[in-house]
Amino acid sequence: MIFAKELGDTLRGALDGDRRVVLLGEDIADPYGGAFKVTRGLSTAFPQRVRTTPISEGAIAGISAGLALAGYRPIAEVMFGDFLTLMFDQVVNHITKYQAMYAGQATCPVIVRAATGGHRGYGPTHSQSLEKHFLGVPHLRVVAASLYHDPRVVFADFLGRDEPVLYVEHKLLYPQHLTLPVHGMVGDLIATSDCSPGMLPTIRLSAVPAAECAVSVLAYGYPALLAAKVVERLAMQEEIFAELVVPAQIAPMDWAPVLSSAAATGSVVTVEEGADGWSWGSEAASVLSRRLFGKLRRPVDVVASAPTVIPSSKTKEAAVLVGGAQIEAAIRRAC
Amino acid sequence: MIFAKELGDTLRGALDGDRRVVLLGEDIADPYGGAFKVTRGLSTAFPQRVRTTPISEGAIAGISAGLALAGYRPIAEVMFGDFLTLMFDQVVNHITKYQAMYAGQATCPVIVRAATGGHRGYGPTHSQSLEKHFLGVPHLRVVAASLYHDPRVVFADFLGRDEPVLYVEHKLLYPQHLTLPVHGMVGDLIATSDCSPGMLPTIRLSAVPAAECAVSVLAYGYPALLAAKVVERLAMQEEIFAELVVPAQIAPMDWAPVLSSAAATGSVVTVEEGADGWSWGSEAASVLSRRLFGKLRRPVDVVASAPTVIPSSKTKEAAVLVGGAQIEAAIRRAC
Amino acid sequence: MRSTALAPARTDERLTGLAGEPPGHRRYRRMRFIRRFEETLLRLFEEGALNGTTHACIGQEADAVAVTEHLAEGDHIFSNHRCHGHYLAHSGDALGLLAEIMGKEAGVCRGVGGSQHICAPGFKSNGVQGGIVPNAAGIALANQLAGNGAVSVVFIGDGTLGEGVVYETLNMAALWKLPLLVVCEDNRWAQSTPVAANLAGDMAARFAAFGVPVREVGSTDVEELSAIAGEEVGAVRAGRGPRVLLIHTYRLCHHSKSDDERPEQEIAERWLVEPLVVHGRRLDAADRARIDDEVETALAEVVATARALP
Amino acid sequence: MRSTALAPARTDERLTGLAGEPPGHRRYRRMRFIRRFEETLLRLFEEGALNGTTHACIGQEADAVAVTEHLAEGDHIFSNHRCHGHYLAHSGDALGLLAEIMGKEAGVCRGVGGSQHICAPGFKSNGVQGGIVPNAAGIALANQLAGNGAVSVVFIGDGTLGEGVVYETLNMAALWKLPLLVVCEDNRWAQSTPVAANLAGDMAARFAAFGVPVREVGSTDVEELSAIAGEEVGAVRAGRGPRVLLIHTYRLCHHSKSDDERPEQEIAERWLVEPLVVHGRRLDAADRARIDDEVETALAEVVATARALP
Ligand SMILES: Cc1ncc(C[n+]2csc(CCOP(=O)(O)OP(=O)(O)O)c2C)c(N)n1
Ligand SMILES: Cc1ncc(C[n+]2csc(CCOP(=O)(O)OP(=O)(O)O)c2C)c(N)n1
Ligand SMILES: [Mg+2]
Ligand SMILES: [Mg+2]
Repeated sequence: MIFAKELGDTLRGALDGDRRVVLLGEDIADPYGGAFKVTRGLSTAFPQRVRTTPISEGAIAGISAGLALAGYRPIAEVMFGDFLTLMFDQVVNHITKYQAMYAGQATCPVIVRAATGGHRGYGPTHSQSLEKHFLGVPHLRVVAASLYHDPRVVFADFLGRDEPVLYVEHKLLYPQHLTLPVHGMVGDLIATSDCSPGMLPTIRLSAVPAAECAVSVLAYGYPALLAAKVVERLAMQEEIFAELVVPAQIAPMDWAPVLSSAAATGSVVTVEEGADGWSWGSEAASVLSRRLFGKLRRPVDVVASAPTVIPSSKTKEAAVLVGGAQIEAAIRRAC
Repeated sequence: MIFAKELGDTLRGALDGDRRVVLLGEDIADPYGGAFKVTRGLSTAFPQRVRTTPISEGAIAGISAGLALAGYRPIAEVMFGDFLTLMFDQVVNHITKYQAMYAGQATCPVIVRAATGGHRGYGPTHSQSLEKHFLGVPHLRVVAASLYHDPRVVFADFLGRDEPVLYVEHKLLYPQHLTLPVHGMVGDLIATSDCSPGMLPTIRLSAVPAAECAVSVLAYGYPALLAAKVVERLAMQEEIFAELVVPAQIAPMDWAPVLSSAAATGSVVTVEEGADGWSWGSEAASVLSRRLFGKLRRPVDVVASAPTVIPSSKTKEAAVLVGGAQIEAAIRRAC
Repeated sequence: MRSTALAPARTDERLTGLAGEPPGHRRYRRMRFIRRFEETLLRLFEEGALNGTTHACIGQEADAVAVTEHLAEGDHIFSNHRCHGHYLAHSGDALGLLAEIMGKEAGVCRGVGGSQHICAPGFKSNGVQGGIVPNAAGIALANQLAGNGAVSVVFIGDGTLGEGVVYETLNMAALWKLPLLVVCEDNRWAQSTPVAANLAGDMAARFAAFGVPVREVGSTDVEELSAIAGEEVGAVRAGRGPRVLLIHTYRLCHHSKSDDERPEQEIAERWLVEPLVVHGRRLDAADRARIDDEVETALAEVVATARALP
Repeated sequence: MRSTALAPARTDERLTGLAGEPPGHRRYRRMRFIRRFEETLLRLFEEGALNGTTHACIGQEADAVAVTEHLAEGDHIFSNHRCHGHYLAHSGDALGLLAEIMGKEAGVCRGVGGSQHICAPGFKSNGVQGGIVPNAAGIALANQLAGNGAVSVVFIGDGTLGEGVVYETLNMAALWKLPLLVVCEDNRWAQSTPVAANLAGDMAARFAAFGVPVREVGSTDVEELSAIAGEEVGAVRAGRGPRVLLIHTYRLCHHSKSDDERPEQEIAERWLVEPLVVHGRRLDAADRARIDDEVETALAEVVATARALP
């Protein structure tokens, strides 16, 4: 099943198994089933708890907050992650504030799902990966979909806890098949899963054991898929070995597996599709440079997209967004 | 004159000298003159171009965008920087997009002024320094008020250019007097001003020349004032010498003066009042660790506030927000 | 229907109403309680015993008392920056609120929330304008899904009608027939801005245009307001969808702790028709004096207790 | 009053109107131009010659043609994701738009903006719902400050009435009497959602409640629309503050390039009263055929030119 369907299945399971789950979002009802069809079939099966909404991102988030305060488990879909901007106030000043500002007397476990990312020519306002602006919002977890993490496990974690979370789903993952580790392998790569207490698993992929790898590549979401391809190809064709480290949760980070990989390889590249500067990789570089001071062979390299608008034109878009070529170049530099 | 008045004077000068300047904001009209009185007198002097608005932060930003697109120079006041969240969509998807997405055929030089910061017991939603979430928005400059930078120079720069800018004014600066460098001194500290082409000046303050300092302290806004006091005291009382580096523009950064100071001292501490994690200092640590790889004695230390809500209670607030004690401890560690 | 206005903890019937006391006395007592609490706060601020900020609801006590009377266990109130009256009418918990504003551990939110961010069973507030409206609507949706017949009430001010999310929410609440009561306290000013400079068109029509029935009343009379609030709460509880209770009233004190630049004459006129005056006339002088005394004594105890708290 | 609909660059009078041609012919031609441009785009998409997405305005051409007729040099249009008709009626620049959507350097925004983000003198669009309304109001404020008598027009859809910033802006525009014309094209659907599932209350009343006069018309007749639009633009230009032109119309094609799940019967009925049919009846068959031919030839040239561009 493609990822969009796996995710839909996950949501169906959540609705089925937990009466507190409510889905809200624009155009999510049948027969349309959402702009990316993730929720197809769900409003038919759960008409009361799957609600298509007006084009009101602020109120979608705000109503979700109220549901969550009242003990429900709202899952709000943002049609394009670009419009997370319109939820920013609810996320920053309401959803993530309530528990702490009420001294623990309330919880507000809103789950926001957003379709993010480019490479589809949708242009400047429908292609962004804006999650970097939500990293470091106190009390917000940010989790990224990947093909190496079963969304069922991820959502079971979300629903089992009382914290708000932003879940970003890169559009290009929707039509892909999940590639979960099977017998310790993902394709031709060795796969290990590390997980600190209370964290979601981080998947590590490499052709040879980490100790024999020359560089650690830290990536999430769609760029992790691109990076996996590069890692695999470089290993096969050139015996250049890198370990790819793919967390599910990108903030706060479970640094342990990253530190373990980086300590083994002595060199780190971070990869993300968001715009360069004050990005996910900046914090990684900051933390790793501190925690592994004197132990890295070279500085942490942050690979991110050009800090400008994402053009609609295919060629111009490709020039702005991080692609396989930049990842490969960074890995080569970092070996 | 206290900073609030200097700023008001600056705005008056701007309105006087440039017919394109328009001020918008909540309760900015006379006799009230804004929650922090910065605009007092201005609506009387310029009734057409100084407009108090309804409580509509999104529209304030959006109307400012339109004014700017039409060739005006809007300066929008956000009563509490906490409500910048409600402008996030306009800043990210409108104001900062237009020039690049229209291939340079339009410019949108909106100036947003926001009163930020805590230490006044205003509680979780009126005390934040949320500017970190605006750092790294492509095509957005973020500039922080400080007592070492003349707001007249800063606003002349804003009005002389075609780019949008977010100007954050820490509330605790309003009642303070500007302490601009005079004959190369600020009080008992040697002051130098560095400035790369196209950037705003960065002020460097130290009791002895940088080469004799043991650590560089990078700070902006109110924490820069706290840091200056610590730097001065440690120099006087204990002959511990640090160089304080205070940029006006905090994103994108003019790294040259920072690199120059850090190269001289071999040790860096960054200080900010925003919440820890994916903060201003993260990028600084990332960049400095890369650019000065192997040249720093110790890892870059990022000092920021605890990543949680800012309590209303004075003692609890002080425990969350960065204060002089943390700055001093970090400087001592970093020597 | 049991009123949530008498939460078990930390209430004092001298503040919230004596057993068997006539409703008119009880209402007067409660309004007096709120008034004196706010005045006490302002005094404590001047004294320097408090930090942060506070927004007194002096002049608007009747709204809080009238509305909360009709709420039951399970109902929920969402309030704003000017939330003390709503909270006290709901819970009677003067000590918890005062301790909170004093930043003490015994405060309802342990001093984290402060004046604008209060949480207690059936009650929450947030100092960001507008965003509480969808939050309250979400609670209403939860009630609807649970089928528990509970009502979600949100208090907003006239100035808050500037925030777009209010309209987004009215629309969705009406579409989904949510059991939501919006109480809009039009006190004629938003901080320093008179309603005419903030609001174009017609206030009541704004709600109606989104399919939300509006009950409009210009009154500071707690009896009148209570009768109307009862009908409105009842209609919402009956499942007929969201409603708005639009009360034209007046803020008698300054916005927060700062200057008041409003015309003195305007304020003076409103003091003549403030809730205690209007309703106080219905009590005989001796009853009034006794209630005033009881409130005063009880509040003094609260203040003393709060001061002594760690 | 010179129409901005005839920008000097890259226009072709076979698309925008022949010199001396009767207005009825010109209107038909322009609508036909827009229709065929959109149909051509959809074909090119299917062919794989384009990337990204597109939102065709098939069925709504009359709105664009009627409104832009009354705009003059210095006026400004802000449009949304469904902006091709507005842009073509304004500028006639088929080549610039097609090149843009093809991602070519000769595109109006050099391929950066793409279908939803167009900029040309007197015209801008943005694909984020709602936010363009305050942007257009800001331009109106600029015009007011400059005293230049220019009008700022913003096109929005029915679904966009879900966004709160629209109401924030209506309020401010009314308070400040800004020369802003909001053209709301109610095409009965927002993506997959029918208007009834998106909007509670009364659409026209929503504007009126904010003090903005509304002119409401259900029509696909360009002549009727043009007369009304002329009055509305005139009233705004006269300085009497913002106004809304609310047009009930219909989107005949799918939302973007994806599936259309609307009832076939409903769509079929609307094809019987679409703008070209309604207005086309006024032309005799020979004129129609000639104009159709001219448009076809001119557009074919545009497509060929665009294809050949680097
Ligand atoms: C989003 C937001 N913007 C601005 C403010 C600052 N502020 C606090 S109260 C207030 C005025 C509110 O007026 P109104 O809604 O009429 O309530 P009132 O104070 O009159 O009770 C303002 C502007 C805020 N708290 N939240
Ligand atoms: C803020 C925002 N939310 C969601 C979308 C996705 N979206 C694009 S068009 C559309 C429907 C718009 O409906 P309407 O306003 O009626 O215009 P129409 O498409 O019918 O012309 C939606 C939801 C968007 N572009 N912007
Ligand atoms: Mg008010
Ligand atoms: Mg529509």
